[in-house]
Amino acid sequence: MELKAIYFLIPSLIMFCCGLFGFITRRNMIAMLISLELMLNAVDMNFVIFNRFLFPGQLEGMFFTLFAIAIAAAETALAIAIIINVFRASHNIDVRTLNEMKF
Amino acid sequence: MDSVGSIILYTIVSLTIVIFSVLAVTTRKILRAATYLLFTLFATAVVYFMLDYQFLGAVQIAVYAGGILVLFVFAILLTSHPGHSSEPLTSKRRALGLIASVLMLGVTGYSLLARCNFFNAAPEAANPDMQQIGTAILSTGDNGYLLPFEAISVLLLACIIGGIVVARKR
Amino acid sequence: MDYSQFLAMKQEIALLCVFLLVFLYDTFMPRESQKGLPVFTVVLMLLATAAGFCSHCLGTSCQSEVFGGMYFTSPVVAAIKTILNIGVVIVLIQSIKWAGGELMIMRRGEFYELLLVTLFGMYLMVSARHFLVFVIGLECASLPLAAMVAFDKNRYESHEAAIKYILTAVFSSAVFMMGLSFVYGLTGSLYFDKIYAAVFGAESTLLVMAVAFVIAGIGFKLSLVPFHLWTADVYQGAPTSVTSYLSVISKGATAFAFLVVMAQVFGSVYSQVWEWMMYALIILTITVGNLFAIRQRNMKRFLAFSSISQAGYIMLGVIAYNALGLAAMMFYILVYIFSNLGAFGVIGAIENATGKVSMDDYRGLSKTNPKLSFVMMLAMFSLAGIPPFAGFFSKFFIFTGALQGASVAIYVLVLIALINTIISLYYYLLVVKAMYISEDECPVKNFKSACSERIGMWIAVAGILFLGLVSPVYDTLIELAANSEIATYFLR
Amino acid sequence: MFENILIYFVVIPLVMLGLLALCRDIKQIRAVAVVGSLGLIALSVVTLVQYLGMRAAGVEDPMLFVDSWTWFAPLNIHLAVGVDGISIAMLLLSSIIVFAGSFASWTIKEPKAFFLWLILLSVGVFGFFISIDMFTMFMFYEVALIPMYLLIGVWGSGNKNYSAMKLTLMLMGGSAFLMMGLIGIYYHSAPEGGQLTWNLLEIVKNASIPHGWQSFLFPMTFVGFGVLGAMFPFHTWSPDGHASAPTAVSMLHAGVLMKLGGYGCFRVAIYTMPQAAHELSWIFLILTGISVVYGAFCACVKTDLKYINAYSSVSHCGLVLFAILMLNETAMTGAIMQMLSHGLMTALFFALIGMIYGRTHTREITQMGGMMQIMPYLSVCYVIAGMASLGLPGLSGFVAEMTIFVGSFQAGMTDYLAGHGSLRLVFTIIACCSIVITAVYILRVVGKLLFGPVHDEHHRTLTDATWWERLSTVTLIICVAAIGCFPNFFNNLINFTFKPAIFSVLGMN
Amino acid sequence: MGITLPLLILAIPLFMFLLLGIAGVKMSHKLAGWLGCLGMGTTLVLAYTVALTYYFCPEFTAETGERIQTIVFNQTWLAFTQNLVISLGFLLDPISALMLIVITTISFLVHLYSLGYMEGEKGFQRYYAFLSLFSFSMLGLVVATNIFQMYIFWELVGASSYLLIGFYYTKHSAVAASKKAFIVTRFADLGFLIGILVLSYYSQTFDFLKLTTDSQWVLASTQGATFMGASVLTWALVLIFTGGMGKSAMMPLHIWLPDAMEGPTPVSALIHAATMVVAGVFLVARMFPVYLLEESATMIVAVVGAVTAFYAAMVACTQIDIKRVLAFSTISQIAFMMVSLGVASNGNGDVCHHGLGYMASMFHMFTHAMFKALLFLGAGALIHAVHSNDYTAMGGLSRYMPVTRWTFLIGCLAIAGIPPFSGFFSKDEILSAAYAWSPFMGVWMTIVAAMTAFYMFRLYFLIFRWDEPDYGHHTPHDPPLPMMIPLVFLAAVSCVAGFIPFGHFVTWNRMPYDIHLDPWIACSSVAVAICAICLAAYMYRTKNPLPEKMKNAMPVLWDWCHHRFYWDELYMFITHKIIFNGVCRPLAWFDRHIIDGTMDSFAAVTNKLSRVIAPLQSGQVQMYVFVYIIGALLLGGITVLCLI
Repeated sequence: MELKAIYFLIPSLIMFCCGLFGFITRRNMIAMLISLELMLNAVDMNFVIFNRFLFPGQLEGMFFTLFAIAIAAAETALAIAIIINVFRASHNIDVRTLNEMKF
Repeated sequence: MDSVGSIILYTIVSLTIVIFSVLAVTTRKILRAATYLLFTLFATAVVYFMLDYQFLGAVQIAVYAGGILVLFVFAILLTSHPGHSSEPLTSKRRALGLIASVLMLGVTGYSLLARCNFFNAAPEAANPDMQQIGTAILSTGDNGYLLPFEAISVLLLACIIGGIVVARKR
Repeated sequence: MDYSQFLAMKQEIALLCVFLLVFLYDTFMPRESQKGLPVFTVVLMLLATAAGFCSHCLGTSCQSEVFGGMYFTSPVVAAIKTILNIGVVIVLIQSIKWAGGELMIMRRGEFYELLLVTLFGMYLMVSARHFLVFVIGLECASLPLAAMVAFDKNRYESHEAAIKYILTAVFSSAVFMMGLSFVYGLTGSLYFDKIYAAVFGAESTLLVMAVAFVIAGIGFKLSLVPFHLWTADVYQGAPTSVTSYLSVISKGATAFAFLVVMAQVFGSVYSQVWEWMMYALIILTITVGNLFAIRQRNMKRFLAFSSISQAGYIMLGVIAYNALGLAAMMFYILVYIFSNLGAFGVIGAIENATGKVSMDDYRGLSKTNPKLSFVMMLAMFSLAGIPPFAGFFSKFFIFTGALQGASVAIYVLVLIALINTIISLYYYLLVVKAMYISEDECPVKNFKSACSERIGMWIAVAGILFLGLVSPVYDTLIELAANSEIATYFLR
Repeated sequence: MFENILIYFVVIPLVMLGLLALCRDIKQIRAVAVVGSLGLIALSVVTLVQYLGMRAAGVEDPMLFVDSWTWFAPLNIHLAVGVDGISIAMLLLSSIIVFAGSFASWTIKEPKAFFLWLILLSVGVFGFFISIDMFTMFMFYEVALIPMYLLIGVWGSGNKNYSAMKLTLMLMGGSAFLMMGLIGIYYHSAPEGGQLTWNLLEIVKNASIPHGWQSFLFPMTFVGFGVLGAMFPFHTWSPDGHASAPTAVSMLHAGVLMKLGGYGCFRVAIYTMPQAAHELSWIFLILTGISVVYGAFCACVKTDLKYINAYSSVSHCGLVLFAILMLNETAMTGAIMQMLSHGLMTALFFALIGMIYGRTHTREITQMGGMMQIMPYLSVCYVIAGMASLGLPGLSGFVAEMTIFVGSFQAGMTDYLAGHGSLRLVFTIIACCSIVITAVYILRVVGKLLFGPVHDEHHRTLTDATWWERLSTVTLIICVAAIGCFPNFFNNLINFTFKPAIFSVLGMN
Repeated sequence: MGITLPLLILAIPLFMFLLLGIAGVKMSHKLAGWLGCLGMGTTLVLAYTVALTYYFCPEFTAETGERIQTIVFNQTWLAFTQNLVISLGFLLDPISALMLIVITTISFLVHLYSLGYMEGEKGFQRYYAFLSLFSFSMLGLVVATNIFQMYIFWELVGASSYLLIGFYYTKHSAVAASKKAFIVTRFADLGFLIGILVLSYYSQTFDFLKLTTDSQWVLASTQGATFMGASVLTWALVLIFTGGMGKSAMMPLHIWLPDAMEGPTPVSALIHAATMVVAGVFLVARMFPVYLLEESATMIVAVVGAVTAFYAAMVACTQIDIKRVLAFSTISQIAFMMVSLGVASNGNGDVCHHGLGYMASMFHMFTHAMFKALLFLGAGALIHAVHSNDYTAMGGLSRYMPVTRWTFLIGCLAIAGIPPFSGFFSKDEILSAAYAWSPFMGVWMTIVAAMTAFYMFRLYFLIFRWDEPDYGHHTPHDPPLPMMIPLVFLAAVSCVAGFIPFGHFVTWNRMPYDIHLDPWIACSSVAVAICAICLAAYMYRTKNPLPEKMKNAMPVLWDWCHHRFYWDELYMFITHKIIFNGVCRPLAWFDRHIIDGTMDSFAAVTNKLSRVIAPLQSGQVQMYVFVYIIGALLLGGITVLCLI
């Protein structure tokens, strides 16, 4: 048996979908952020897998992942800063209470 | 033909990814979610190693597991009491989440499966060495990544400034 | 390693210089002279704009491709950057009063730094010819904005807006990158031209999904329906200066970048894959934006929905898929910058003076503050596309561009868009009605707005009045567009 | 640019706008308004004289004073002006009504803003009539629409918010179709490979709009303009709008603005797309034919003076479009005459209604009566306006209607005898019936409002017209009578246009 | 003939109208009145000059003896097409000259009479202005050179009639009557207009001379053209005749005339007895050669005339209001003229009995104008004296008002057809023509003539004999001199007019023609007239219960006659119940609720939609994301499905 691209793609896709599920269902903003990390991670994996299996001669996918990890880190940092900010303001990080503005 | 070892490793890793992803988004305890995320990230790193991207795997562990996750843990500890579990999900919200993720899984999974060249095995290729990576990152020519490298520095700087200004008390 | 390639990025470098100078000023100038920072920034930015503009006039901004084709600049790209610069200058001028306030004392410098970085990100977006650069540009243009949205520390809405923004933005970029990974998997490259070559004939389910995700990712920033839901909340919650920046500059840059991506990356599968997607999105965007706008009372929220529907009109320039459409789109962006900034200028002035942002508070404004209401009315008329204001011309041109296609579908699309202008006129007139027709016992008191605000408004008014009537602007744009590299993609 | 006389039709109002902005008190505002509108009248008379002179000298061009200045070169948009007899007639009409309107709003509150908007409105109107470039035409058309909103909203009465909004939105709805039609025409304005153009004369010369496109674009443009021409079923803005508008605005709107619709239908829709006009006119004939009688019937039971007059306008303007669609020289001449005639008399009506309303503060005819005893001058004027409206010979309505009926009947009979169906004929006869219905509602109003005993004793103390009101009404009455007494002058003025221009297009004569 | 005099004939009244209309308010009553009389007097002189010159100057007579139709001037007024041109002109021929005389005479007398009758009325100047306007319009009508000019003045006389009927505009009844008159005639004019349109489409001309001299040739294109079973020419002529029916108050369209008596009595004399109401007759006479072409059209004219004559006579027998009696009598007499015109054609495109009917009709028009004006003016004097229109307020007046009584009696004798008064001669010719056409028609018209004599003398006796009501201290007396002169003058004319050799002046082919009385017809008609007068004398000379008994004997007939066969009620029903409540109101409702409702509903639907989709913007960021991802997936998924 050979390991094929799809064998890796599917778990990665599942990871993405789990992230999606978590993002929609979790109330805790940090949990949502965790879900987001899952999604980003899945994307990173995709790039690497494609690079490895389909286009082994170059490194574009890998580099994209490299930069994406950095971006993810930056995003997370900023998001956590904002969450903490919100927590300071309302002592609550339940996302569902954030509905002052609607309609 | 891959070795049995790599197949076993693949099985373990993919199971880990799937199981801990699911756990990370379904557990009620937020700290546990972070831990499960850590496992998933580790498993991802293992995948990178398996695919011969050792540098990337290292970065994954260093940045994600070492950096981001610590940030998470700090944030969790800052914002919630340990052991505090979030309220159970309403079934409506859960249904929405399921709909979205199943739809996503179905549509994209179908698209992936429909593409036959994804059933290729990994061809033999040289393991990119550090020098290659380093050169590429600082090169300006074709497949050179100097511009993104410089640009992301600006981005990171901005995020630092942004983070500071947001988190600062006044 | 040819570092001289950086020299091709004149405008980016100019911008980064401004950024650095502001940074240095903010960090090292003594506290008492900190008050001068806003003006300092405005002056620098003006200089940068002028430099960019002059280099265009002198013809030095020729077409060049550097970093192995990752970065690309040409007169038309320089032009859109200049347009963005002009908008930023106005935003900066209008924000002087707000940024000079006591509340901002600790964050004044950061505001400008972040703003300049986002602008840099937009520059990258419009110049990128490689998706990695594009993504970095996109993130650069959206992540610092989240911090800017959170700038009003004493307003709860500001926090709420920031969190909503950052969460959806990251989510959106995840989806976007997922799409990119599929593109990469299909074509093996992230260079635009290579994808363009590879994607032709490679139509598959996966490509469609990839395009859909890419459109969703960029559409998020453009706030196309159904990716728009963050818009209203964020616009409402953010400080007014940030909102105005978000609504015009960010939107304008993304629209242009969107066109570039669609034409230069997926142009070869235009009719097969994304033409119909765009039809659906445009119709949805215009209609839903309008429908929501009807019922808004908060001015900023109102303008958020209005800007959603305006984005739909801008997208007509994309779907036109010809040089006329491109020129019309750029002209539309330019006009939209002036019109919307006119409106935000008034909103900001009133908010700064009284803290009121509800449309109901605007009742009887024409009696107490005739000049402000006049500016607001011009802005509304321009947004609604009433001659002789610039908005009329931009709308007319964008429809003209779209109808060059002459297919039945495009006629239907334009007809729907045109019918939607009636709805939009309705809600724009609601504002005029509030100011001019409705009576109120206690209207906003007469006040004297700050000098900077007035200058900002006058610039906007000048733009609203003259951009349309004075033809060289449009003529130049259409010349640029027709000779641009994007136009060559339309013909393929 | 400024050596062309036509450009001053826009320049004068613009200068007026500037001066008005500088005005300090009501006297200056009035002075500017009166002098400016007198200037416009003088200008249109000068144009008329020069035009006739050139025609007498044998100039055969379809339009005179033609000039064109490039505006947006890439799209070939020009500021192109030119007039023929029809436009000149319209220019005369507009300047007269602006003049009368200025006097009718002599004592309006917030005069400065009011006149600013009013003059802006007239910029649009004049610009529209002098343009021969579809783009500028459309631009001026919309310029004329928007001031209506504020004029009605701020200075109006009754349910003014609703009416103003409805009017504006419906008219913008029309212009949405219109814009599409115009752009469509533009893209087919030249044969394959030729230079596309917005210029009407060139479009007509090229005659290159494919047949299939014509049958799509013609309805677009016709409906677009037809909405402003109060074509059934798009007329409902008119009663509410007129009822709520202040006097001068009603005058200008019914008197001039509604003519933009008819003029546009004629100048753009039919002028550029004759084949479609031939084939599709039946649809619009039915609609306009309905307008004619429908408006009249509705007017019969209304009790608000302005509503009555608004419905009457629907009926009369319906006749304009109806006649245009007959595609017959006589009928079209009649249509233009009807535009003139209706413009003047409806302006007179609205002026009078405004004056009466200003005194009695009611427009319900059930609450008034015997005005003849109280304000004889206004009442006599009202009777004259009514007589003009119901087509009394010697006043303008008769000439216009008769020209239309004769023309339509000729067209209808020709159709019928040629075996093309009797639609035109039948609708001509139906339209003729409107003269009776018109008489019914006019006399009803006259009888209830002016005659009979005084209904409300409080009205006895009311005064008759002031000098400015007299001036306003007398101007209009003189014009109405002038058309009624010397129709052939106008007939020739208008008619001359057709022979070279339209009818070469329509392939008639 | 130069154009100055004819032009002045038209110009002076018009000028007087404008003068009195605009400047009249500033004038004193006297000045305005005398100015009006002066103007009309001048016109009278000019008109007589022109008419007499025409009749007696040989330049207007061809060698064959035919009087030449002369167009004195003809100015293009409005050119619809090359051929269809409205001109304003002056056509001089026997009938227009005749009408010039009639109109100016009566008009002048009425001007004079009104000096007394209208003295002190509010709006005296206005009254004179309107009279001038009417005179102008009527003169313009009769001298019209083309059918459209006639239509123009036709409308103008209608309008002046409207203004004069509604002269007492503070009275509801006057306003209603004027409105009714205008609308009914307007309705008829619609027919007239369409008739003109049809005729002119085929003939390509409006011109009377072209139409009448070579009718066959001009209208050749109508040959074989039919519409709904009748020939197009019939349609055209009948429609034109409809216009005449309206103006001349023929049967279904007669209802306005009795009500028109709400106007001042001199106006009734001028407009609703002598001049305007005969315009219909004049129109048919003018178009007579064309009518000759179409048998069915003349047939209709004759039948309508005959029916109307009988109907009006019946109704006249039962009316209380003396002006109404006179009004119905007018209708009846005009119907005589119509019948006469109708029977002038033999149905084969030629005239019957040398065109006697045509001549008789014109003759009767002339004599009727004189004696009916006399009667109306007499009635005016009576009303002036007793301030009431009803005969119940009168009686035994012969004592108080001798001059009025005698002149009135002359009028009655004239209308009753007693020789040697003028009515006898003209009516006799009509009866001759009717007998020549068909004996039935002759008998029918003789019966009507008898009824005429009866109701006129019923009226006479009721006014001047019968029983004297209590006049109180205000005893009636003869009118003042300005009113007296016209009475006496008209009485004199009525006595002698019958002896004018009318056939020498006015005939259908303008050739001289000698009138000869048919003794049998003359004797029989006089005999029945005298019988009728005797009957009237028997019943009404003194107060007696006989009339009451008669009434009770035939209650239904009396009721129907008294209520004018309920025509007004029928019209009321049609206009108010059917048109107003059945058409206008539903239409107005439809407009407000359906059409406008649709427009409003667009707005409402938009609003509703906006409310419906509002929950989309729930404020929940997770919902936003959900919508986002579903949107993206659908976008891709649907495209995929479409591609497959």
